[in-house]
Amino acid sequence: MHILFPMPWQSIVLFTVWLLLNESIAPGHLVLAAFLAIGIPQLLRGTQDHPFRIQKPMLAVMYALKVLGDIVSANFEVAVQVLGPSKRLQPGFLAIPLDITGDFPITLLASTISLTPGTVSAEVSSDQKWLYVHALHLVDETASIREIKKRYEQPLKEIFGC
Amino acid sequence: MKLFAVLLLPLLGSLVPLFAARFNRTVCAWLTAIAPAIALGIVLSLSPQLLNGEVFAYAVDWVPAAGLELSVRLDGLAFLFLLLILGIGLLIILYARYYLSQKDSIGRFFAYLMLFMTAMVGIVASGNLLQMWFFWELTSISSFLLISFWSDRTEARKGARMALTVTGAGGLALLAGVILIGQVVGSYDLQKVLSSGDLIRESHQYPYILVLVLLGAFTKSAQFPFHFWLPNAMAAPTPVSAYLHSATMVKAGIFLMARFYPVLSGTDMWFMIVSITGLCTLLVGAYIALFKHDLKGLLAYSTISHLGLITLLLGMDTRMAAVAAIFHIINHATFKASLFMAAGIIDHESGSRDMRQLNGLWKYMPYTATLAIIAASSMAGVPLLNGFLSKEMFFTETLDQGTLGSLSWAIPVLATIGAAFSVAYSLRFMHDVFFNGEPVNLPKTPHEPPRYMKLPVEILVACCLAVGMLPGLVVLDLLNAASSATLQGNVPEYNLAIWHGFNIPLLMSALAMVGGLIIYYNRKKLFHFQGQFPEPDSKLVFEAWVQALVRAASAVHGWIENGSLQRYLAIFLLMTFAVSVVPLMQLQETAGLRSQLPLDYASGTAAVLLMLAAFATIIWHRQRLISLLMLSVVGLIVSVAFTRFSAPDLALTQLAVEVVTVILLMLALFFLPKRTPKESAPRRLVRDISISALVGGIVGTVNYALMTRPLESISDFFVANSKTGGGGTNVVNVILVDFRGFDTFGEITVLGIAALGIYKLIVRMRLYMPSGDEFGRHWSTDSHPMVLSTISQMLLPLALLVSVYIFLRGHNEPGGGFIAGLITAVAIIQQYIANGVEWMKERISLNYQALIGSGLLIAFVTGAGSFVFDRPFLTSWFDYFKWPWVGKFELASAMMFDLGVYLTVVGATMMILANLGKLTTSERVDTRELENL
Amino acid sequence: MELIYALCVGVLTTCGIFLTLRGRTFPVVMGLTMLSYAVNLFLFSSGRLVVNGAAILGTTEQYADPLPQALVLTAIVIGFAMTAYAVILAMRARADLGNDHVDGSEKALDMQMKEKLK
Amino acid sequence: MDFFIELVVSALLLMGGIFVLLGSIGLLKMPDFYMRLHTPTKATTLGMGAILVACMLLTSYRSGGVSAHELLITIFLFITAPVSAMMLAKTALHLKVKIKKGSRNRDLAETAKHREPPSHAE
Amino acid sequence: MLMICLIAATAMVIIAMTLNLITMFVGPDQPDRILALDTMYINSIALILLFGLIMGTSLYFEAALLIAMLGFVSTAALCKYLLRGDIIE
Amino acid sequence: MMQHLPILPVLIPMLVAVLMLLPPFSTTLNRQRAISFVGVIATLAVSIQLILIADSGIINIYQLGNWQAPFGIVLIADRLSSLMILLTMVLAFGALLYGVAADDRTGMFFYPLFMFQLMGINGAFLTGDIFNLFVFFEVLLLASYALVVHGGGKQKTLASVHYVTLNLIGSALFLFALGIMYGVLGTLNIADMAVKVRTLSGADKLLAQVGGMMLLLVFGLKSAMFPLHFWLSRTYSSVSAPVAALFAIMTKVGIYSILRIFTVVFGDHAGELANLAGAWLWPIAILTIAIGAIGALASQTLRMLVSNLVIVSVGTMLCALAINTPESAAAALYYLIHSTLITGAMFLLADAIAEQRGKVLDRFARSRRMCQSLPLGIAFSLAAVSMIGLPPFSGFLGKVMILQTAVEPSEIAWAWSAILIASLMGVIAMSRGGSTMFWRVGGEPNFCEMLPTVKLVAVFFLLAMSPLLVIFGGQITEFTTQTATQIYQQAENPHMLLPSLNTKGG
Ligand code: NA
Ligand code: NA
Repeated sequence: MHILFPMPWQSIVLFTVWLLLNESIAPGHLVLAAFLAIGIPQLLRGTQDHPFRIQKPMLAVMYALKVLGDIVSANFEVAVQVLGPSKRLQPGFLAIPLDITGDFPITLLASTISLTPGTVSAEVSSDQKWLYVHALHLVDETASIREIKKRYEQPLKEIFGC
Repeated sequence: MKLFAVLLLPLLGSLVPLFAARFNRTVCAWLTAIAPAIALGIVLSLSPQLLNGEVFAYAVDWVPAAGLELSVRLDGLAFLFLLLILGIGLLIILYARYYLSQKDSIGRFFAYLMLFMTAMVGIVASGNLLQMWFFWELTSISSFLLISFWSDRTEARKGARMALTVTGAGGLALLAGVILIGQVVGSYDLQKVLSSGDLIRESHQYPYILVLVLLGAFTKSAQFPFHFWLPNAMAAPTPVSAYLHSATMVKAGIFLMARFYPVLSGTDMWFMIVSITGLCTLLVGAYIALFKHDLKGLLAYSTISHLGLITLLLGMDTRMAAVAAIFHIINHATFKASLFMAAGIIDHESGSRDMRQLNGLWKYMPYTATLAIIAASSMAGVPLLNGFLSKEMFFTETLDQGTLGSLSWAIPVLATIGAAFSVAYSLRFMHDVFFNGEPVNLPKTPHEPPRYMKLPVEILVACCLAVGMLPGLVVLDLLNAASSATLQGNVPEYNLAIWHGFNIPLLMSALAMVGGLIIYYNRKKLFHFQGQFPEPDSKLVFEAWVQALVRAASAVHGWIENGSLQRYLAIFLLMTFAVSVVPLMQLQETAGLRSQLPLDYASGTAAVLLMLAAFATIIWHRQRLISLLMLSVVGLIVSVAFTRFSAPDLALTQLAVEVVTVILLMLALFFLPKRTPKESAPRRLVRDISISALVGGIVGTVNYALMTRPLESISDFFVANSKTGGGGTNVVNVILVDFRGFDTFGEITVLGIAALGIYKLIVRMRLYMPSGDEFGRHWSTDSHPMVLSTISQMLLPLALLVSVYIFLRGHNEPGGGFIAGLITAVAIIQQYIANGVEWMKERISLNYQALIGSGLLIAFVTGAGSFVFDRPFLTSWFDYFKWPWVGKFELASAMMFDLGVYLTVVGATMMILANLGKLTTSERVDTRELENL
Repeated sequence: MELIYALCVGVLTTCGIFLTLRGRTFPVVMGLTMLSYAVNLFLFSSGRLVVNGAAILGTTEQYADPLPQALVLTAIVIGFAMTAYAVILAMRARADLGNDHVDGSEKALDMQMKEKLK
Repeated sequence: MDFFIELVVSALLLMGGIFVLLGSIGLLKMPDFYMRLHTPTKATTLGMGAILVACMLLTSYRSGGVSAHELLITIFLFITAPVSAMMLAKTALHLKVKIKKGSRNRDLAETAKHREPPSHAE
Repeated sequence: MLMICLIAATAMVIIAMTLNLITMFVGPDQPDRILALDTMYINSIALILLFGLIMGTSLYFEAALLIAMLGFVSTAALCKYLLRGDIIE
Repeated sequence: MMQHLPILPVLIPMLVAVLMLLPPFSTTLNRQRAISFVGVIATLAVSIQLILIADSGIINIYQLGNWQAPFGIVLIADRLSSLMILLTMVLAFGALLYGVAADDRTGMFFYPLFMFQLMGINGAFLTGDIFNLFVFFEVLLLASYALVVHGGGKQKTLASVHYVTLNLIGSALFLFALGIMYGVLGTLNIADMAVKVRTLSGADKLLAQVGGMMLLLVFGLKSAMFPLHFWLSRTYSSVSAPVAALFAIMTKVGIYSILRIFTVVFGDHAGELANLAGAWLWPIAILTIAIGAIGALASQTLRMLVSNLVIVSVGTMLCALAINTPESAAAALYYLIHSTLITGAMFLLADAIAEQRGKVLDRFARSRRMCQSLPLGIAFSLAAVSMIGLPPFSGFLGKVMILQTAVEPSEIAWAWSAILIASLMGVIAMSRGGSTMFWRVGGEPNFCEMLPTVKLVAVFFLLAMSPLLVIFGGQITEFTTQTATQIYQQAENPHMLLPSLNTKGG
């Protein structure tokens, strides 16, 4: 099994994406999808330096939905900020101490932060202990950090078990 | 065949010495002499008929398209010249064997000499004008080799070049004349041409023909003002001078005039040009000859003078004058060749040719002196020698003509003056060399030459005497035959007696003798008088002219080709504008009748954005990165435009190519200066903008005119046959892999070649890497940001999946091997960017060269597979298969072909980019100072 | 639509040519790239402009002329190969000649400009 | 056409258009780079999402089947947009682009540039 | 209504692209321009999709997908260029 | 296999080149040498076969992919293209022979690029499709770009920058022209174009005229006609010898294309566009000769001199094309054969001479004596005499025939004076240069490195063609005459090249 699917998640994604691309679940495509889902990871064996394991898949789905919701709601906020006078904005940098480890979870956290309103990840410290974030309107620094850690870092930590 | 032998024997003879050179010089000379001797024998064996006025002619086709034949035609005139060429040639071989020193390569000399002989024989024995010209030019070339025989001497090289240039130029004029004659007559056959005299004289090309042919003749025969090359050709070994510059080559011009006499003469133009040129040459040559201290120089100018005399005779309007000319040709050849040889002996035995050093040689070499004095007397026109006879005829004819109308009296007068000078320089040759005190500082003590070195001189002097005393017996038949061949008709009545009684010509002779004596007696005063004039060295003058020509050429060339690419491009573009603007100006209505698409605001805005971005690219072109960004916008909008106008495949390809190009440009920009210096002056900018706008305007106008006109094209065929014949519904793809698969085949080859070429460029590239950006900032230390690396690795399988998707659907929907290949390549590049070269090397080791090779090979094999079925290359094949459960699917050879395309694209793109990337894995060197901004 | 399309082609040609007339290799390469956009658009339009008529059988009634599209595809690929070669050649010229002037030396600098710089 | 679907699609399209536009307006209007970075990363991405969903709905409706491949673009954008943003931010930090006056913790920009932990952490 | 909304959305997208180009012109810094270019890439995806919707075809989907992929690569490369000079090292 | 003959001159070099990119050939030079020779000799054999077939009057039309012309791409093996292929292969054999001696080691991919170059050249000669002609132009151009820098060095790089840039603009122009031609005529097959051009009038005619003139410039750039010749002398005089020799055929690709397109498509029968190029070709031809002659006089090195004489020869051929009769075309073809082979030989010879003259190379300056001055001197005199067009070698014959075909007084006045004066300039320049190199020598060489025999063999192999061209002048001019006649017949009746076959064999 491990030889056939060195990275199971990848194979699943590839299988799904192939069917999505072709918008078809015809038998021919299923065969082809399966073939590619096995073949491509085999071909690219060793090119994935950041393996991850999803400990809690359901939580991951929940997390994705939550982020999606945040993106939508937050964007209206941004809309107001963009349209309104920018002088009132109080931008600033944040340094968020990281509890999660691993390249992939950190990347995911940084991406989430960037997509959700008011914050954009800027840099990860070389020891991967700090995430630098730029906030569009920074009112309470510690509150913001706490909010981010609680809302996004915590679930991720659980999902990946890191 | 006998006739061809005359021509071929000397040619064969030119090969003999190359092999005979290994033997001693005598054997070499003898072996060399065999061929011309046989040729002479053949000619002599034909002499009864030839003297009888018969003509031998034989021709075979050589290059009919050019009118060139291999032909031999012998008549009296040719006979006379063949005797001179072969006879004197044999004597020269004998003479040269003794003249040349041990260190001279006698084999090479004889080879050149025989080559020259071949050429001369070819000229006189030719029955085809083109063939005659062929050999005419060959004499120029072989004489170039002969004159420059002592090639380490500057004067030999320069003299040879001058001779080649002047006679070569004349030869080219002759060619033009010959072709004109050919066009008028409709043939190059000599016989036909000779019988078309009236046709030629009456054609309106006659003046051109005449001038061109005479240019050839005059340059070859050293007629004034082209005479200057001959004295300088005296740098040649004396046998060459004796042969070429007295007896044969310079006579080729005379021969030419004689040959064309029936065709070209008889008009006022002929008489005026030929006689005046001859007269001038006669006088100038005779006058200058007197002042030459160099023996060969004296002889050279005397030759010029005598050639002038012959020319003058040919230019006079009596037929008898032509006979006199022929006669003088014979006489001059004999006495002048012997004089040259005598001069050579003197030079050879005394080490000098300077008459100021040479005095009183009579004591040292009385025998040679006797021979020389007889020959020189002949040259002076002393009675009982052959020179006297032809000179008398000459004087007679000068009195008999009316060439210059009421000024015709001038000719005899000037002829007498010329003759007087002739007597004077002949006297000088005799007196100044053999008497006139004792030798001065001669390098060697002179003595008589070897026995056989004198023999040729003896034979020639004997001829002088024989002709001079027994003309009727010795030369009459020959002269008659040659004259009748020249005149192409009856020879006028004449008498070759030694004594014609007391008459005016005799008086003229006497006057010339007396005048000559007086002139020579007063030579000191004359030398002093002449000494006041600077004597221009024609070699220097000529060289200066050539230098000036070269300088002028260099200047013009440097001005036009100044090495500036910008100028070349500008000229190219202006040329494009010029050729296009002419028809466009006639175009009445730019817009055609085809209904146009309505403009929607989105497309309009996009177009405006496109133009703005284009302008921004050039406005910011000095800040290269910004310019590059603007270019990306242009590319993006172009891709969008392709989707707008129903070309999804194009959009995909354009996008992929654009990104790869931008990446490539960035890779390059790292090593190049980041900014372009400001170096175009406003005027240059205006110029460039104008050129660009002109060409852009043309392109835009044509484009508009085209798009608004209806089109009937062959495309319906493709739409109709795409599915049934090509097995695909994406017509564009079917065209690419099937209908016009051969284009694609070439296209991927281009890509492969580009990759090889680029690799070739990169391998030897030595570039310094900047350690910081354009503002001197050091680079970031984070070479491969973690987030980018993580995401890129994650996206790699997806990208590959997408490229498989694009690949497989290409035949029926937008996509195909090329786009799939680019997507794969971009995905790999992304890994290079995000993870680095080292990382890639450890994980994916692809031999890109082999990838290109196998891609091309697959395409090749797919195409050639149809050979098996006896179909042309790239004939496609497809069929539908049913697989239980999975369903129906199509297999097509086109997919195989597309796979070849895919592999080639991946291989080529990666070979370019990855290798360029690898350039920088070596150590970073701080070279900020190299970045001069 | 045709008019503004032609205008774009003309402008791209103009800008591309202007850049190729510069004295440094990089702008020249940029100009060639830009010119190839113009060329591709031009060649493409020789089959006339058609909206919503992609030459995929069965997707529409009036097909755009597929032949020029195929030609442009070939031209794009060849243009890419050429551009790539030109880019690398520009680098090689910089490496070999020490500067990035198209004539290999800055002495070919515009005369007027030289005077100005003095 | 089903009015409801038309309504939803229209609404999504308008929303998408507006957000796309907002993203670009913000990009032009914001006073410093870091603030400009926010709008395209979020607004444009969301706008794109909305348009893609509209696209999906409309195509599915028109073809009578399920058209889901637009989802791929959406996912792709959601994955790449934040990474692009982060790379840009990193670049801006490296180039020390101007930060709006009055921004808080401006010193963090310097620390972030060197990828060091913040000074108060030691 | 659908058509109006499509056209309106198209108009907004094209205006957004115009603004992106303006941003590219005014900068002021290189990252601004790259950001604007990146946004323009994304906006052009919207444009192509909307064209497809208006014309009722999904033939241009791949083009949109490709822009999404390539836009990212291009932006990453540009950033890398500014950060490190050498984009493939 | 016989019916596939026309495509083999393209496929064989390509296959050989591709195999050399793959193991086992990619690993050693010796294997590459061997397979290259096999390839060239095989293609030479094919080309001989082709010309034998063509000589029987058969026009072999090869429909690629079995698609009927004008829809598919066709290759046309008629007399003209067969002749050009044979010429190319003879030249290639000589160049390859010379290259084997040393030049293959001075850079990468010499043999693959050499073979790709042959593929491109042969393809350009064979194709009967104008866009396919573009593709093969690009194949041969890219291969030539890569070959120009073979061996490395500043001069090559600089020459390359100019050569590549000008040709890139040329390629762009070619595409503009193709766009116009397709936009007006709706076809790409050359014969079909000829059919359609006849019916044009009004605006279509004017647009086609623009396209046609652009094509003339494109071909003119390849053939180095004035004022598009600027790339030539610097490029030819800096590239390595076998490459320069092979390049001798490159200008002829342009001449060939002008002959083909401007006879068949825009020739006497092109309706309102008849003799499109005529008015321009005259001044261009004369100026080309003039600038070449001036350049020849100004040349300071042998290779520069030869390059400029190449320009003169281009002008001479353009003169013949401007005269535009079957006779003049025949003369031009003969001249083309001569010029190609002798130019090739001369570039090889120049390299051999340069090799023996120390650091003076091929400059016209005093130097030490050449070690092998005898064979080199013989070769040089032969080549020089032939090149400047004096008897007894082939140069004169071509020139004479071209002069003969000028009949109109104005033609005679211009063409003759230009050609003859240029010949004289050639004589002056060549005699100056030659006598300096061979005779203005100081001292014996202090060391003697003999040329590899194979180099001399290569030089003499190509040089031997010149006397052979004269000796067999009758047969060869007969062939060129028939070739020209055939081309003019094609112009009269383009349907000769458009067989009507089934659309698809299956
Ligand atoms: Na004396
Ligand atoms: Na790199």
